[in-house]
Amino acid sequence: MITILNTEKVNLLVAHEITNGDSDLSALDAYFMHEVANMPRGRGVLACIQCGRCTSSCLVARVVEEHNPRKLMETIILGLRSDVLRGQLPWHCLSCFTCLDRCPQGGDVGEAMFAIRNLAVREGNIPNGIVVQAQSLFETGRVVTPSRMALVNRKKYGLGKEPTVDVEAVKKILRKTSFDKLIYRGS
Amino acid sequence: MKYAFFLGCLIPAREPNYEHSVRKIASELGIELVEMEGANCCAPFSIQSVDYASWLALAARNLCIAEEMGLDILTLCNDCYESLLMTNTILKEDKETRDKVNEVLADVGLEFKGKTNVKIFSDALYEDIGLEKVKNAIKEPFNGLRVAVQPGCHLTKPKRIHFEEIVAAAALDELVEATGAESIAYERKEACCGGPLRGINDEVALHVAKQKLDGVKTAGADCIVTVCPFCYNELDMGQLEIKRHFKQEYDLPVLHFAELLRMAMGMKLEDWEVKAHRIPITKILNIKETK
Amino acid sequence: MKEEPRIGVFVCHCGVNIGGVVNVPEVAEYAKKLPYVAYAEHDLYTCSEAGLAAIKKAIEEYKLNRVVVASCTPRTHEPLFRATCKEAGVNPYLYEMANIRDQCSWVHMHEPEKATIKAKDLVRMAVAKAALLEPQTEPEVEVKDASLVIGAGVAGMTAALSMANQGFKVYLIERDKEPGGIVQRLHKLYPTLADSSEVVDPLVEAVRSHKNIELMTSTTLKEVSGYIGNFHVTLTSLSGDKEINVGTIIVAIGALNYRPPTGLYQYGVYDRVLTQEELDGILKKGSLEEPDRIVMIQCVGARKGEIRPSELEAFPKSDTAELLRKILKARKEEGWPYCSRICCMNAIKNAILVKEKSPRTDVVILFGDLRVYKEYEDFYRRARDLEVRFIRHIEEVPPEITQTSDGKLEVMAYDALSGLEVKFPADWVVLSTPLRPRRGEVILARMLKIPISTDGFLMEAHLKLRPVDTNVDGVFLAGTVSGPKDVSESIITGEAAAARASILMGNRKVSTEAVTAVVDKDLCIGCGLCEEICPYGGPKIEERKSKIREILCRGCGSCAAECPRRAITMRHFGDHQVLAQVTALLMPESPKGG
Amino acid sequence: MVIGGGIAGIQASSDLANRGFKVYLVEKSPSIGGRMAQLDKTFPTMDCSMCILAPKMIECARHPNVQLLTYSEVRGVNGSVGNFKVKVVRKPRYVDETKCTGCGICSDNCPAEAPNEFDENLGIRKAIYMPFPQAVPRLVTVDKDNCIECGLCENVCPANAVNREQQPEEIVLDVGAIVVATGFDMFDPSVIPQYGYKRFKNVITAMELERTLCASGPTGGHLIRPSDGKIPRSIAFIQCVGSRDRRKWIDHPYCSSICCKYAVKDAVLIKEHEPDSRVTIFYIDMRAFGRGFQEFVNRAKSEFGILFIRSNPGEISENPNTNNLIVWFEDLITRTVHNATFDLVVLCPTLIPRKGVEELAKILGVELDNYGFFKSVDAVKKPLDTTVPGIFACGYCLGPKTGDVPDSVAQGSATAGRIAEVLAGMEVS
Repeated sequence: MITILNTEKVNLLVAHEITNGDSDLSALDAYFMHEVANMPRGRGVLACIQCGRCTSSCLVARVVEEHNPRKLMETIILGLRSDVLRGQLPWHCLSCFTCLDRCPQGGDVGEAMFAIRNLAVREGNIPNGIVVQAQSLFETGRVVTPSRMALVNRKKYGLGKEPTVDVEAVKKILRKTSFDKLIYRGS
Repeated sequence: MKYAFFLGCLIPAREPNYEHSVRKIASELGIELVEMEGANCCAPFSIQSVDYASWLALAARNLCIAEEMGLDILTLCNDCYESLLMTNTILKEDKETRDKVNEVLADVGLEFKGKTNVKIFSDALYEDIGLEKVKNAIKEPFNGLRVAVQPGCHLTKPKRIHFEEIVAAAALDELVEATGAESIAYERKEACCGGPLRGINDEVALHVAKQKLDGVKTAGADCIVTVCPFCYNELDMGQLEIKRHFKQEYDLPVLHFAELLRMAMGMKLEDWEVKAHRIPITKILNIKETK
Repeated sequence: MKEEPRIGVFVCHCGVNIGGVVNVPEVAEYAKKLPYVAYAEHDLYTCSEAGLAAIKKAIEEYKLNRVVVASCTPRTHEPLFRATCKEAGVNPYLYEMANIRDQCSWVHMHEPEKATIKAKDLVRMAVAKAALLEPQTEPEVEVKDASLVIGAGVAGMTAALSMANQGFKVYLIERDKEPGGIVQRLHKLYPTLADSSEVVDPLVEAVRSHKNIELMTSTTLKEVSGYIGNFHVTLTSLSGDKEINVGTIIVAIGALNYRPPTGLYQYGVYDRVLTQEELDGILKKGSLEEPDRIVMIQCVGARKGEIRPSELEAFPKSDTAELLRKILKARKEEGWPYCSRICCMNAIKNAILVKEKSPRTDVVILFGDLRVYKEYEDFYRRARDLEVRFIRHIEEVPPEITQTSDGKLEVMAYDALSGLEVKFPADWVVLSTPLRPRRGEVILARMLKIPISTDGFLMEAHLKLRPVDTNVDGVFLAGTVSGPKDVSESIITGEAAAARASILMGNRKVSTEAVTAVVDKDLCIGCGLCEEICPYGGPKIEERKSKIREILCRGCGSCAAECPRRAITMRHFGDHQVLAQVTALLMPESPKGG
Repeated sequence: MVIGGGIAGIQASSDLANRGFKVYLVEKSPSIGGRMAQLDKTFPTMDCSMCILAPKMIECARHPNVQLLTYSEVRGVNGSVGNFKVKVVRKPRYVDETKCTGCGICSDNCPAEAPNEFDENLGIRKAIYMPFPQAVPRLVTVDKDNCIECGLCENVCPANAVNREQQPEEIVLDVGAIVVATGFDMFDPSVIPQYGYKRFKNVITAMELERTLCASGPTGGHLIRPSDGKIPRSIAFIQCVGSRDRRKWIDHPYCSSICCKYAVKDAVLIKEHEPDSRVTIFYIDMRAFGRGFQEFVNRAKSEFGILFIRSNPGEISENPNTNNLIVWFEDLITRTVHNATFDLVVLCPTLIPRKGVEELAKILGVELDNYGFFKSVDAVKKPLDTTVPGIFACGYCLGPKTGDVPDSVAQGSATAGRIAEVLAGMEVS
């Protein structure tokens, strides 16, 4: 619980917090907003009126201080491209769509997160957990593969035959969309 | 009713008990589940995060398989549901994207035509089978059981946002109440379980799950019921981890909705199914026994 | 033969507004014992229809010839109670009011007993005065069915047309060579993005061709005398003076764009620092190429500084031109204190125009609060969809503008939300400046006796309920002369002012103030002090005696106070009447209160 | 004919009547006065709203050219400008208007109670009632939905005015022009579940607060909170509840343009009532445009110490033991998520088109705009003309074009002017 500061103090806080922080200002990219907005699912960034309702609602923001969807949108508008794409910022989101549900502008913040992630992945910024799932998908057609034990049990419990997957078709599709290039870059 | 049955990845790998209950209910209610030969992963949000075009193409492939079968898709998982539903909608509405995706699909000899619909288990029961028929099938109602329903984000929100409907959560509530149990109100009912961050940031995932469990516990629920295998996993197994991590114990049994319905329809869980739950559900079974 | 006063006292509870603090029944009981009081009662709401009916009934039943209401303020309620007296056959000036709400229950909220005592005091005073009241008549004057509209901008032209269409003669004067006002110079109008000419041209054409409108351009006001219904106006132009008589006057001289002083945001230093108005001109000419970036800064010279009371208090006494110069100079340095209401939309409009013409231009709007009220929210969204960048900066730290070696500008500002210092190289910097009062306004205000509000614009009669009326009967305000407004809002006030003026002209007659000054010719020495002091031009020395022109007299009492011979008294506020009140206050036991 | 007896309608009626036109002022509810009658004080001058409105109501009603048709509704319109035939239904009051004196003895004796709409349902009224003490006309009305038909009112009425057999009466009026001034409704914040309105007792709307602060309101002007009747020590205002909202199931994308102003006013009022209380306003953009308002906001900050926090809170939860409210918000200045506890939370809901406005538009044959308000034929040039010649609109029924009371008054006068202009033109031709 916080105690509310009086106005003077809050204003002072602003005055003192004028810093350059760790951000690399020479890298300010005016066209970053344009870049994100023109990605699929990225239009939401233009809707933002910086009201802060998304962050106020975000469960992760209450736990992880640096996760702040509103600020992420702001950073994009400002053009801090490398801050957004190189760091952890896009990867805390749960995709729970609470922000999307609550954003008064119907601004797809949660949706825009996918656009930002897609861009980050192109920059080689991709968490291991996702690489594992993606590689599994490419190789087996599934993000989670059943263990041998599970398949044995399946028979035991009378669940019918094991589900099939056409791995070749999956690979064909993913090669065509260059998915493999994105996920095997690091290794 | 007849559906193209989309199992997804997680259920066959980890939660055969869920599938088992669904199959039992389906045969009891006269629902025919047809396997989707060769179907791949739905391409959940983790894949969506990597690349948009790959997501749409993979999901569309599954839709095409159902189209060729001439059936609507029945999914059991919120993530599969969200991915397939969104893809189906985008491709039906947006010709430009559809053409691009079809270009990719042409390589595997498929074309998206927009002739199938995507349903999740609870919606199928509510919309296609009907609440009345479900109610009539109840033989051993769970009278007095206080249930915290966890609808799961990907069941309710995309639907609400993109289709102006807020029925999905309500439908699940009504179905739960049809079993005689009471669907109670609790804080952050609409909130996320934390599951999506599994493998990316486990600690945050646990924090989120904890917020959810706090709400459920405060409201005094007997158990949690969900349709989503991810929510199930996070809330069930998550309790053990929270116990380790935060030294906090909730002891809240988590049930698949299909299990709850199946028991209410008078079909007992088998031993291996009871044991599949990390938080023992014997409490719930006892309530049932004593009735 | 003067009849014996029979006073009725009506004490109001005003729900709990008064009754919650003051012991109203006790006050009413007390009133019954006062001299000449024939009847007293208390009501929940004396101003309600039932309360008024009760007054009428009591007047009839108890043959009352004086009425005292102890309730709220005469400012809002006196006309109502006077009308009630009149309907019951009592002269409306045989009515007196005691304000036991503002002066008792509101200010002494926590001291109910003392508030009750004070209420009794006030009622006693009112009764004492009421006993000495005399009937008065309100002189009726004829209203000429012609109107003068000053300023042929959008608001003025709208007002002129409305009245002319109703059959009234309208003199429409404009100091510029052409009608059209400030709007004419604009490029496009928000939110329709229609050409300003689409609005202005049809109006200009209509006022030029209307048989009831006499349009006089390059014409200014030289002198105004007279009063509601009969203003005598001298107009002046290059071709000489012209005198006209009108019944009403509508002031629609508009406002001007604030021009920053040289050096503020490097305005006037670098020629690529512009105001929105100047950008408008460039857009109109179509001479804006495809710049890389335009940075707009909001609230330049708005929501800044404050107008010191001394600036305004000095106004009536000092030399107008000199004072005005001072105010405008101070404001030019400090900026104006109010929000100018239209600049946000104006900036967005120009941003959209730039983006539609040159999508690759990066348009940045630095703002503190974005006041896109009403449905203009859609307009804001449209700009965002065009990828205009809205960046909230810390207003307290004004952006700094420098010129780089390659001749480009650079804007350095602090982002309010991240606290980051951000730099924008820019081809153009555009300053959004507020509308400010015109210089001519002060002269007009003096000529017409309209007060100036603390924001520098002309003041309406009541901020809430009489937005286009002024304190001077027969004079109305339209458009931005009473504060910043956009085009549609100006049109509405133009229509409204015309409607209010038409009521007077349509009715042909209007009754005026009965409370006027009276000169005792025997005492008057014709010193002329009254003529000098009167703000309304009422007294005039004729044949070495002061003569009050009643129709001009507003009953303010300045002359009566100043008269060295005490030759002037006020009707309804005679010395004996006021003294009776004072006596009643100081000597509660005095039997007849004077 | 003027439809709607709020401040805009009253102004239009008075001006038209003074201009010499016969005016029928049709009001749906039992009394004229509209929304302004419900307010406590008006911003930024802090004039008592009813005190300045009441004389205008009475002046309008007493005007010989004005015929009040309260508790009446327009059911049909034929004809065109200069020559409309309007069918008006006078709903039965079950009280003889010519006999009732408004003494209130019937209400005192009536055993049936109902929520008081005028007090935003905070208090109760009787089934035979006068909506508020200064009501014009001063007549009681029987609310048949809540009446228990005991007949007591009939017995006690000294004027013999109660007539329980009264039937709806249909009249047809010939008018030259029509003014629509039907005003607005308040958005129901329970549509936004995370703010907990109607779930948590101490979450109220601004209109409810307005009635609470009003000396003649249900609490006698004492600021108390609903859960326990205690004086709240910390109060939060939340702006933009339902406004600037493009979500499909809410869809009020416009800014109501008055909420910032009234919230600041209410905050100052609370400080005047309870100087020790902490008042916080959560806002997105402080839209203090309009005359004297920026100055007023500055005073609210410096003189009254009201805290302005730039943030739109995400959710409110309740402490079940104390009924205190926990507001989750991101302080956009410190850029961190906080929760703060308040005794009372006041939601400032957007203003939306009146219920039934579509039906009225259909009757009149006029178009509505995207938001469901009456549409101007030209937003810039002819803001008060609807899409049908001879039918005008003023006040908030035109949507957020109206900023506040003075805008409504100016629009009321302006429509009167437009009508005089249009009808005069017709005489000439």
